[in-house]
Amino acid sequence: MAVQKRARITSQVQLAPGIFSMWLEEAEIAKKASPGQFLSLYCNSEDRLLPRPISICEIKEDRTSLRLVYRVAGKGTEEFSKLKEGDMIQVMGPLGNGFPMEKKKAILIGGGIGIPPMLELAKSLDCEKSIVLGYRDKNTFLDKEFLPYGQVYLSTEDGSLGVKGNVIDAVRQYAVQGAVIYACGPTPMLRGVKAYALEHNITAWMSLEERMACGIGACLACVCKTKEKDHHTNVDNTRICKEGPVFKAEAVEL
Amino acid sequence: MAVQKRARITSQVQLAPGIFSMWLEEAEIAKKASPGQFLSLYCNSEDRLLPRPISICEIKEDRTSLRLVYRVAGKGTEEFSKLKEGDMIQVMGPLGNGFPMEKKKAILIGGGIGIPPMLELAKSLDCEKSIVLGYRDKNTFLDKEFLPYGQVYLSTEDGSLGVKGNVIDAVRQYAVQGAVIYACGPTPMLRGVKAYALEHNITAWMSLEERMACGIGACLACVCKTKEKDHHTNVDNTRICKEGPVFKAEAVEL
Amino acid sequence: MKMINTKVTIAGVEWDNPVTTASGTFGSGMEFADFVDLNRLGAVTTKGVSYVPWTGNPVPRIAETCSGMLNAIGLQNPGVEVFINRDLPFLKQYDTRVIVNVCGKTTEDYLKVVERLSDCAVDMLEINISCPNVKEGGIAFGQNTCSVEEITRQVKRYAKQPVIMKLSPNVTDIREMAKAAEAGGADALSLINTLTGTKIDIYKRKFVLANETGGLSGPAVKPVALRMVNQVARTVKIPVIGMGGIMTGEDAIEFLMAGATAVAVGTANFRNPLATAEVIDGINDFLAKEGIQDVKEIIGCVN
Amino acid sequence: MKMINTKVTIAGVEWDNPVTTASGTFGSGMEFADFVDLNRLGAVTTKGVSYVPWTGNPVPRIAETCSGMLNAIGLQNPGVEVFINRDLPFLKQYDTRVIVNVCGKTTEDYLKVVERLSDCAVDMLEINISCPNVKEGGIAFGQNTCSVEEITRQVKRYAKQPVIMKLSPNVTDIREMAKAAEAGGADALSLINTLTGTKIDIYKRKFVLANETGGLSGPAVKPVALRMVNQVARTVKIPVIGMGGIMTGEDAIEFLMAGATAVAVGTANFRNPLATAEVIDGINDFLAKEGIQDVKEIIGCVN
Ligand SMILES: Cc1cc2nc3c(=O)[nH]c(=O)nc-3n(C[C@H](O)[C@H](O)[C@H](O)COP(=O)(O)OP(=O)(O)OC[C@H]3O[C@@H](n4cnc5c(N)ncnc54)[C@H](O)[C@@H]3O)c2cc1C
Ligand SMILES: Cc1cc2nc3c(=O)[nH]c(=O)nc-3n(C[C@H](O)[C@H](O)[C@H](O)COP(=O)(O)OP(=O)(O)OC[C@H]3O[C@@H](n4cnc5c(N)ncnc54)[C@H](O)[C@@H]3O)c2cc1C
Ligand SMILES: Cc1cc2nc3c(=O)[nH]c(=O)nc-3n(C[C@H](O)[C@H](O)[C@H](O)COP(=O)(O)O)c2cc1C
Ligand SMILES: Cc1cc2nc3c(=O)[nH]c(=O)nc-3n(C[C@H](O)[C@H](O)[C@H](O)COP(=O)(O)O)c2cc1C
Ligand code: FES
Ligand code: FES
Repeated sequence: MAVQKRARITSQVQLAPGIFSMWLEEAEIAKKASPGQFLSLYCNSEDRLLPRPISICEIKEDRTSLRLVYRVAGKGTEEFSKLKEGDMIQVMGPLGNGFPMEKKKAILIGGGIGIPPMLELAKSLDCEKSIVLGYRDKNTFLDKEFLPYGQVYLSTEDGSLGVKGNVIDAVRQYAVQGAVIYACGPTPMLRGVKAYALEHNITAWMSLEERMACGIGACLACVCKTKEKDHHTNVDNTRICKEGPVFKAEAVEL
Repeated sequence: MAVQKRARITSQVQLAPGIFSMWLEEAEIAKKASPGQFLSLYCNSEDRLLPRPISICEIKEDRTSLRLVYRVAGKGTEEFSKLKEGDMIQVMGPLGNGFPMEKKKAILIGGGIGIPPMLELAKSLDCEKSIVLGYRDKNTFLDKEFLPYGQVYLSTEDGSLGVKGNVIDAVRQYAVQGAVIYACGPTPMLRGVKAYALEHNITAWMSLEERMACGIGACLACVCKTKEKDHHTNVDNTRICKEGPVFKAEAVEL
Repeated sequence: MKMINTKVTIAGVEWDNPVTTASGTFGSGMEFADFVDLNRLGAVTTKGVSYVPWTGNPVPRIAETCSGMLNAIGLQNPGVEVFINRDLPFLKQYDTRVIVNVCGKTTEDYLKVVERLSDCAVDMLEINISCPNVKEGGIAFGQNTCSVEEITRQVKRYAKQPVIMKLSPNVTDIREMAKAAEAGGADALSLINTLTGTKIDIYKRKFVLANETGGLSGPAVKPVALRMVNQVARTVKIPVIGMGGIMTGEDAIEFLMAGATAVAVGTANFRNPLATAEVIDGINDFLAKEGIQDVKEIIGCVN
Repeated sequence: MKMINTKVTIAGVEWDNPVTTASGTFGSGMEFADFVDLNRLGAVTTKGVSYVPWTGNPVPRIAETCSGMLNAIGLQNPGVEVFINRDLPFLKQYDTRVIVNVCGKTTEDYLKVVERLSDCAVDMLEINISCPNVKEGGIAFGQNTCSVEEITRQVKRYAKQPVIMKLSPNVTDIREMAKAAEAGGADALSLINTLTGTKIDIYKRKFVLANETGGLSGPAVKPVALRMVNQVARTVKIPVIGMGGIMTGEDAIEFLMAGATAVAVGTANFRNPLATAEVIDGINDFLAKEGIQDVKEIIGCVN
């Protein structure tokens, strides 16, 4: 069950241009959290009403703190990036379903700001892992932190590091093998992952994004189209914040 | 000519419950400022659009800084009270006309949050001065700072200090004498001052308040009724932010 | 200190306190029950319910604006049967009034839902004739006095529960709509629904919402909502439920003073899932501080 | 890099850039000239000018709201003679277009001002048929298609300058008002004027404004303004001047993309006396960053 709390920021550092890493001290949420879940972050500015959904990047081993890694995309994330150690922030979580933990040889695929949730997943998955990370250019972040957990492959759009192209180009070029895929990243990337998984007949779990208002399944702002009728909505779409953000590739339309 | 600036707060202290004193470092405004003028203070919160007019309480002798003393009356002043030494605040000023400096035996009358502008006036007026300060109760502020500049008389509504009653009660009881009155305070007090001045046939200058939008005479939000047709508005009201806030008692209706 | 009486009666239905939820911002209460004790609410007003399931609009369905938000959910809902079988039993576990918000594309749609609900354990019906986000989502009904009066009359013929007509603010004179609903037999009125607005993504050079326009809600609209509630409360004899930008107990008090007998908390739920409870607490605090024994004393006191 | 062309032409009058001031928020420019170089503005639109001096409403005349403000100035102004003898000569010192906003209580009032200005060095007239703050301040004209068309026709008969009709947002369908003004011969339209709203002081139990209601402006209303500007720009052939909550260059770009040929900066002037200049800079920055050579390329590009 999610809770709303005022959490203390215990660190805030910049990882790459526009990319920040923030640790929040909030034991109640940390205790319940699992990889692939997210938090709603609220702005201090009273004129910005809606929560910002941010994935959990790491859960401290003692379950007292959570790490978030985020890109400054607009006014809300800009506000967050200016908060300092010791400042407080309103958060709600943990939200969403998180990744299912299959015990199969896994390929973890993260693209851009979809990379952060893969880190806690990489730490938690108890199986052989290959990790494929896609960036725009050589301004990478978090990639070194994945090294303890599996073989790491990189792609960059401009070819400055790893394979030139996208994550699927890297998967193909390095012939990365696995029986299950976990992916998070921009929609075009997820489309590529879905096609690749279908082609190779392997399960793919992917984490989706949509604009949210309530974050808890009440407002129906954040739906994505589904192949079959959803049990809750009784129509062919489903709530990303509640039934997701992680879905089996074939269950959703991208 | 007024300017708009981002000023540094060099100190912020609480003088009494809900009453704060703030020093701003802003030489350009300080150089031009005179007693009875005011500043427009802008909120950092983007959802609070309008400036808060606050009187100049003191101008540092070297003309680099200004002091404001204000009461927490709502959300804007509450926001100001939370700013700390080193924080920045958007200000515009100096605004308004300020008190005329007559060289006559003067009575300075301040009521409640109308007291602060009297301090710089007391320092600047080169004549014999009696100073009458009215408070609600024994939670006084600034009163000791007036001592170097003249005889100070107090009134409190609950009688806990000085004369029980209002400033006019104090003036009468102590038979305070003068050839000109300068006053700032709530409207009922100013009505009393105006009546007293008429009765004794002495000039009274009083500083008025009204809600402001532009603070510079353009929007006509802040008018007060005048006895005669105003040269600018061409009707029988006048702009407090521009022609005021200080008016001759008989020129305005309260 | 005496107990403060916060009970209000709307169209013969007594609420424990004057606070309900604004339709569409609280689902059927299920998700918010983790945060707020639903027993504390005067009433729960559900998301709009239609006869058959509705898929709603494409995404993006929402956009943030200064002190507000735009939504174009498009009245997605699972249909009245699922509502009756799943959501209503859930709500009946709680000691609160249940108000079902009803939507339709045609008069018949509305009437079928109203008829289907007539023998259900529902305390009141709120008829949404003001949703700007679906082509036939009711706003056509809500912007014309003749059709407001006519649909009210029809609904009243089928309804066994008291009928609240929910008015659109996108009109020249809200009083005319209020009078038409009263003439049609409405037991109460609720307002405001959202103001139609839009937002543009200047880098993509297109509308942010897939639906192009959406309904504006939140503190940004409060001054307009308060004005309309006041106008309507001065015009009709039936009670008014006021909403639009209520975030705090103080905001709610403004609506009560303007003449609303009750209020609804909407967009605030997204900013703070505890908003409804905090509004109730805030009303109580205000009444206590001001020494007011009965909330009814302040209703319409500015008039 | 090529020079960016920001010139726009409205009803045959060329502006250096698409930015003017919203009537009533900039006086006649005099007070703001200390902060902004008036030569930089595409045009200056003056406070409403009536035939005889108007005293306006009692105070308080304004109130702050979330991301907005209410005003009920009541069109106080010194009358057209003082305007012509004092304000106009001041404005003519600058190389900017002068738009005079005209108000009246009766059709004759409007016509007398228009006629008096017909031989003055005024570039355009903006006819305020939408002020909600004085009983006869025009809104009665602005909420009815027949009277919009009729007053436009009358004004056009007397006006020597191009006529901009300023529309009220307090209507059910702004397109009908726009079409009526176009049919009456308007050369351009401007919108939105303020949305009627109110605010209550719950401790004093009375309205904050002496006038009870006022006009809502500022970022709070931007989504509504943008929607209406877009609707009108899609409906009529004459150019539209968009306003309502513009604080930054990005906001202005949204209005241009929605279909406005020019924009006005209003409430923003109170938050920041340099707002007009910063909006102009912001538009230039956006065009440069996006590699757009001519501002006209983006006008209406979302449609
Ligand atoms: C489940 C989920 C997990 C996410 N995890 C991360 C993460 O770990 N790191 C990260 O950097 N970003 C993440 N995002 C994206 C992040 O939510 C947006 O970048 C952020 O909300 C932008 O807010 P803003 O105020 O800076 O931008 P603005 O554009 O000013 O925001 C305006 C509104 O749009 C919403 N919005 C804008 N972009 C998005 C988006 N891409 N997704 C959802 N809402 C959006 C905002 O929440 C806000 O309500 C995630 C999104 C979802 C749905
Ligand atoms: C010329 C002048 C000088 C002043 N000098 C001082 C001073 O030295 N110290 C001090 O404590 N106060 C002073 N005031 C009053 C001060 O401006 C208000 O207390 C303050 O604006 C309240 O802002 P708020 O956000 O806390 O209150 P809110 O009620 O939240 O403010 C809402 C809006 O109303 C306006 N407002 C509310 N009360 C007043 C008021 N009394 N006068 C003008 N506008 C008001 C605010 O500026 C704001 O726009 C002065 C007022 C004027 C006109
Ligand atoms: C996401 C969302 C969904 C809504 N859905 C409905 C609805 O289904 N039926 C309805 O009558 N009103 C609906 N509304 C309007 C609200 O009930 C309310 O009238 C409006 O939002 C103003 O109140 P607020 O400012 O407190 O949100 C919805 C509003 C929002 C924000
Ligand atoms: C204080 C004030 C005074 C105004 N006076 C006038 C006026 O005299 N004539 C007019 O047509 N509009 C008047 N308006 C409306 C503005 O010109 C503009 O249409 C409205 O404020 C929306 O723009 P904004 O949100 O940028 O302020 C006034 C607005 C304000 C805030
Ligand atoms: S954000 Fe409200 S249902 Fe998902
Ligand atoms: S505040 Fe605008 S004229 Fe005084």
